[in-house]
Amino acid sequence: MIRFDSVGMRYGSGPEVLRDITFELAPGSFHFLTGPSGAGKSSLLRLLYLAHRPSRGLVTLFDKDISSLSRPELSLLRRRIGVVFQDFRLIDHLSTLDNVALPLRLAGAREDQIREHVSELLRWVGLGDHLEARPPTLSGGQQQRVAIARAVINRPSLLLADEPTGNVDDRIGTRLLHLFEELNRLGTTIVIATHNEALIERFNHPRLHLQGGHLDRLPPGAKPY
Amino acid sequence: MIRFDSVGMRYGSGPEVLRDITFELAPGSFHFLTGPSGAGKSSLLRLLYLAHRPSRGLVTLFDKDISSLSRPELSLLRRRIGVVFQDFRLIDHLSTLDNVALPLRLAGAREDQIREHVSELLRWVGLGDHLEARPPTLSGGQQQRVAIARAVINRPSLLLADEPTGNVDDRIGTRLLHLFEELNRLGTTIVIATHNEALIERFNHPRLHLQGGHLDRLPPGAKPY
Amino acid sequence: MLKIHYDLPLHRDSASRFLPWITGLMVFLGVMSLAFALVLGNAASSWSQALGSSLTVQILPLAPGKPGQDERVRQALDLLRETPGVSAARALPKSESEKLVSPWLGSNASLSDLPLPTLVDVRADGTSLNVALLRQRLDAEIPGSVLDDHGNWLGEVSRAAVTVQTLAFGALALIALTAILAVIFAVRAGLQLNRSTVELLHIMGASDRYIARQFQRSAAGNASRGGLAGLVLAVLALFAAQRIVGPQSGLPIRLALPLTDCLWLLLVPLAATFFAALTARLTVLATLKRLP
Amino acid sequence: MLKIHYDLPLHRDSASRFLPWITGLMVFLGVMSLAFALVLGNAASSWSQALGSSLTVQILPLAPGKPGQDERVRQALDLLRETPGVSAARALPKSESEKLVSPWLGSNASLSDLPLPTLVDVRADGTSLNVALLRQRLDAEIPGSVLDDHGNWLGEVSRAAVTVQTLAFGALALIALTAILAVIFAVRAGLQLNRSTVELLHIMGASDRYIARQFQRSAAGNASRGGLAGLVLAVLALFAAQRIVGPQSGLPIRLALPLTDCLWLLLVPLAATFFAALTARLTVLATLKRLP
Ligand SMILES: Nc1ncnc2c1ncn2[C@@H]1O[C@H](COP(=O)(O)OP(=O)(O)OP(=O)(O)O)[C@@H](O)[C@H]1O
Ligand SMILES: Nc1ncnc2c1ncn2[C@@H]1O[C@H](COP(=O)(O)OP(=O)(O)OP(=O)(O)O)[C@@H](O)[C@H]1O
Ligand SMILES: [Mg+2]
Ligand SMILES: [Mg+2]
Repeated sequence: MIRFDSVGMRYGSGPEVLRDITFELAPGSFHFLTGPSGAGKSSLLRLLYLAHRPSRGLVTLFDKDISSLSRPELSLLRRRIGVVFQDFRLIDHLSTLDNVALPLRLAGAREDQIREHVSELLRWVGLGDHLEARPPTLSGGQQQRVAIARAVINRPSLLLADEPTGNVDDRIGTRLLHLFEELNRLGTTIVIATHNEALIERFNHPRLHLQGGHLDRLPPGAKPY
Repeated sequence: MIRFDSVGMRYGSGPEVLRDITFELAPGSFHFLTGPSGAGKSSLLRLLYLAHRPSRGLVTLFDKDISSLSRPELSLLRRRIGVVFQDFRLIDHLSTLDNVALPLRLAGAREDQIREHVSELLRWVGLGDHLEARPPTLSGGQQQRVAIARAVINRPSLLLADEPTGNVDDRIGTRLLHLFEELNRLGTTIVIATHNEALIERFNHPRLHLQGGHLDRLPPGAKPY
Repeated sequence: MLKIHYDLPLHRDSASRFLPWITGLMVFLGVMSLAFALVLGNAASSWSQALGSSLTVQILPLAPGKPGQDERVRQALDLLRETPGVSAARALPKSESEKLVSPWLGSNASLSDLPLPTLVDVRADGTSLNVALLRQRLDAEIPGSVLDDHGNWLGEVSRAAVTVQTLAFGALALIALTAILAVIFAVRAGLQLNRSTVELLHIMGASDRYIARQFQRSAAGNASRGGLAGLVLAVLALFAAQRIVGPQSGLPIRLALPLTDCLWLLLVPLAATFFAALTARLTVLATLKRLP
Repeated sequence: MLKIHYDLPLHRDSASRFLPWITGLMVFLGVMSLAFALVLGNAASSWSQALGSSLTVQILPLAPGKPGQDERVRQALDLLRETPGVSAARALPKSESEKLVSPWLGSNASLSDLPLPTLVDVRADGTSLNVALLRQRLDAEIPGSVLDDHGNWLGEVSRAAVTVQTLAFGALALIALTAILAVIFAVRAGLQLNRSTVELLHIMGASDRYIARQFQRSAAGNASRGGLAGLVLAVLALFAAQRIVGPQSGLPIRLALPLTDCLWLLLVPLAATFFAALTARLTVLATLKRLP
C-alpha cells in the first residue's frame, strides 16, 4: 500500500526535515503517527497526500512508484486519498454542506445524492444544525468536524488525518475515532498524526514515531520514551 | 476583577449562545473554562477580551462597567489583556519575531529592548531557531507557541487562552502551563479554555463549565458529569 | 445578463467582489475613449471632405495675341482632371464670374465690357491633393492661371483633423491597453487570495483543466457583469455628452455614431471578459504547474 | 523615492503588491489624458487666435449723391471698434485695394479709373465676436458695406477647436475620475484582506488613529511608488509621441507643453497618493467603527 525507501525531504533549500525514512504500511492497516512538535509529522503526511515531492528516495503508493506517474494519473490517485488538514483548510465562502460535498462534486456525483449523503454525515458528527453555516461562523471544534466529514465523505482508500481531535473534547474525539475504525473495517488504510496520548492508549493501534528526522515503528501500547 | 451579571450573547440575529451568565473571578485567580465543542467557550472569551458586546446584562472588568467606557479607555484596557486565539491569528507576512513584538510596539517600547526580550521568550518556548521564519512555514505546534509568546510578552493583567495546547504534545503543554502559572504568581488573572482533561487534572485549578448556554463553577478536581 | 454555470460556487468569494468594479470602470473608460476617437475620426473625415472640396483656379484674361481664354480653360481642366486627389473640376459660366466680381466693383460698373477671368471650381478629396505641386504645374503650363486654395485653410484644417484623429486613436490604444492590464492585475490579485483554494482542489485530485475552468468561468462571469455595467454607464454618459455638445449647440462635431461604430463599442466588454478569463486560466495553470 | 517610516511592516503583505501596479497604470492614464487635453487646449487657442483675426469689411463706392466714401468708412470704423469681440479695425490704403482687385481683372485694366471699394481689416479675438449680429448692424447702418468672414471658416474652425478642447477636457475628467475610483477600489480590496489584521490590532488595544495611520502610510507608500513609475512611463510615452507627431511632421499641433502645464502633470501622482491614503484611512476607520 505505502512504501518509503530511504526518503528525505526538505523545504526549499532549508535543512532536511525528514532523513532516510524507510517503512511499509499494509493495506487496511491503522497507524498513529506521533512525535514532538516540529518533528515532521505534517511533512510526512504531505509526502503521502502528494502535496510535496521527496528530495530523495522512493515513495510507492497503491503499488505505484509515484515519481513515474503522469499528472492525470496522479490526479486519479489523489481522489482516493482523504485528508484532514491540521489547519482544516475549509473554503470560507462555501457553506458547510458545499465544503463537505467538494470531493463528491469532483468525482461527478449526482446533486440529489450529494445533498442527502452529506447532510446525513454532518448530522452524525453533530453538525445537523449548521448545514448552511459558513466556516468562519463555526466554533473551532465544529470546523474540525467539517474537515473530517469532507475527508471521509467518499470512502477514500487511504485516510490521512493531521491532529484531527486537537479542538474537540474526549467524548467527540472518541466518536470520531470510532468513525475512522469503521472506515478501516471497510478497507481504508488509516494514518493519524496526533499528540493525544489518551486516545492512543484507548485505541490500540501500532504507532509510527518521528524524532530527529527518523522514524521508529512501535507496536500497539508501547511508549517511545 | 471580572464580574458577569446575567449576561446574554448572540451573533447577529441568531439564537443566544450564552444565556444568563453570572459569575465573578477574583484578581490573581486561575481558572479552566471547559464545555463541549460549540458550548460557547470562545464566545465567552470574546466578551472578556472586548471583541464582542453582550446582548444583555452587565460585564465588569478591572472594576469598570465596560459599557460605560469611552473608546480610548477601552483601548487602554485591551492593552492589559493578553489573548491566545484558538486559530492563532498570526500575521502571515511578519516574522515570528515581529509577530511576538506587536504588543510591545503598541505599548511604545524601545526597539533594542524589544529584540532582546522577544528572542529570549521565543527561545524559552523552543523557537530560538525560528526567529525570522514566517508563520506559514512553521508547524502547527510552533505557530501555537508563537501565539502564546505574543500573549504573554508584556505581562498582561489578564490572560485569556483558547485551547492553547491543542497542537502540542503533553510535554510542551505542561511546560506552557508552567509558564502560565509563573505569570499567575506574578499577579496575572488567568482563564484557559481547554478540552484537555489530562492537563486539567494535573494542574489543580477551579473550573468554569459551560453547557447549554449556562455556566457552572466547579472546585479544583471536580468533574462536570 | 449572462448566466454561467458553475460547478463550484467559487464566484462568491470576496476577491470576486472587486473584479466587477475594476472591470466596470475599465470598460467604461475603454468605451468612452473608443467613442471619443470614433467621433473625432468621423468629424475629421467630414471636415476634410467639406473643406478639401473648395479650390478655385482663375484663368485670367491675357493680352490679345496670347493663347485664347477658352483654349487655356480646356488645358487647365485636362491638367486638373489627371491630378491625383482631384475628384472633379468644372468651369463656371460667365454669369457666376460676374456675380463674384460685382461686389468688388460696385453694381454700377458695366461688367460686360470688362475682360473677366474664368473661374474653375475644383473638388479635391480629403488630404491627398498636393496643393503646392499643383500650383507649380499650373504656373508652368497655363500662363495667367491663379490657384486659390482659400487661404490654405482647407489643407491645414483637414491635416489638423487628421492629427487630432491620430492622437485620439493613439490615446485610445493606450487607454485600452491600460484598461486590459488593470483587469489582468485585478484577476491576478483575486487569484492570489484563492491560491489556497487552487492548492486544495489540486490535492483533492481535481485535474488542472477542471480547476482552471472553474476559475476561468468565475472570472468571466465577474468581468462580464462588471463590463455590462460599465457599458451601460458609458452609453448613458455618451447620451449626456450628446445633450451638451449636441447639434443644437451649432458645433461642427456630431456626437452621433453610425450603427457600425456602435458595434465596435460592444467589443470593449467582450474583450475585457475574454482577457479576464484568459488571465484566470493562465494564472491558475501557472500556479498548478509549480505543484507536484 | 519617497521614504516612509512604518511602525509596523504592514507594507509587505500580498495585497500591497497589487496596489502599486493599479496606481501606476492609472497615473499613466491620468498623465497621458491630461497631457493630451492640455496639448489640444493649447492648439485650439492658438488656432482661434490665428483664425479669428481675419475679417474684412468692404465699403463699396455708391452712386454720386449718396454719402461719401470716406464718411462711411469712418462710420464703419466707429461701429466696429465699439463692437464686443473686435480687437482692432483699420482701413487699408488704396494701393492694397488695387493689389487685391488686380487678379480679378487682369493686370492690363486701368485701375485708377475704376471706383474701387475701400477695405477695412478687422481683427477679432477668438470666438467672442458675433458675426451674424455684426453683419446685421453693418447692413442697417452703413449702406454699401459687405462683411466678408472668409467663407465663415474662422468661426467654424475655432469653434471646432473649442469643441475638441471641451471634449478632451470632458474625457480627461472622466478618465481622472475613473482612475481615482480604480485606486480607491484597489485600496479597499487590499484592506478587505487585511480586515483580520485590523481587528487583531484593535483587540490588542491599538487606538483607532494608530491603526488608521499604519494602513494609511502603507497605502500612501504603495501608491506613491506606483504613481512615480506611472509618471515616468507617461513622460517617456509623451516623448515618443512627440517624435511621431513632432514639428518636423509639419502638423499644426505642437506636442510640446509649457513648463507650467508640465507641473499640472506632477499633480496626477500626488492626487493618486492622496486618494489612496484617504481611502485607506476612511476604510479602516469604517471597519473599526463596527467593532465594539
Ligand atoms: N512550508 C514550510 N516551509 C519551510 N519550513 C517548513 C514548512 N512547513 C514546515 N516547516 C518546518 O519543518 C519542520 C517540521 O514541520 P511539520 O509541520 O512537519 O512538524 P509537525 O511534526 O507536524 O509539528 P506539529 O506537531 O507542531 O504540527 C518544522 O521545523 C517547520 O518549521
Ligand atoms: N462568528 C459567528 N457567527 C455566528 N455564529 C457563531 C460565530 N462564532 C461562533 N458561532 C456559534 O456559536 C456557538 C458557540 O461557538 P464557540 O466558538 O463559542 O464554541 P466553543 O465552546 O469555543 O467550541 P469549541 O470547543 O469547538 O471551540 C457555536 O454554535 C457556533 O456555531
Ligand atoms: Mg503538524
Ligand atoms: Mg472555541
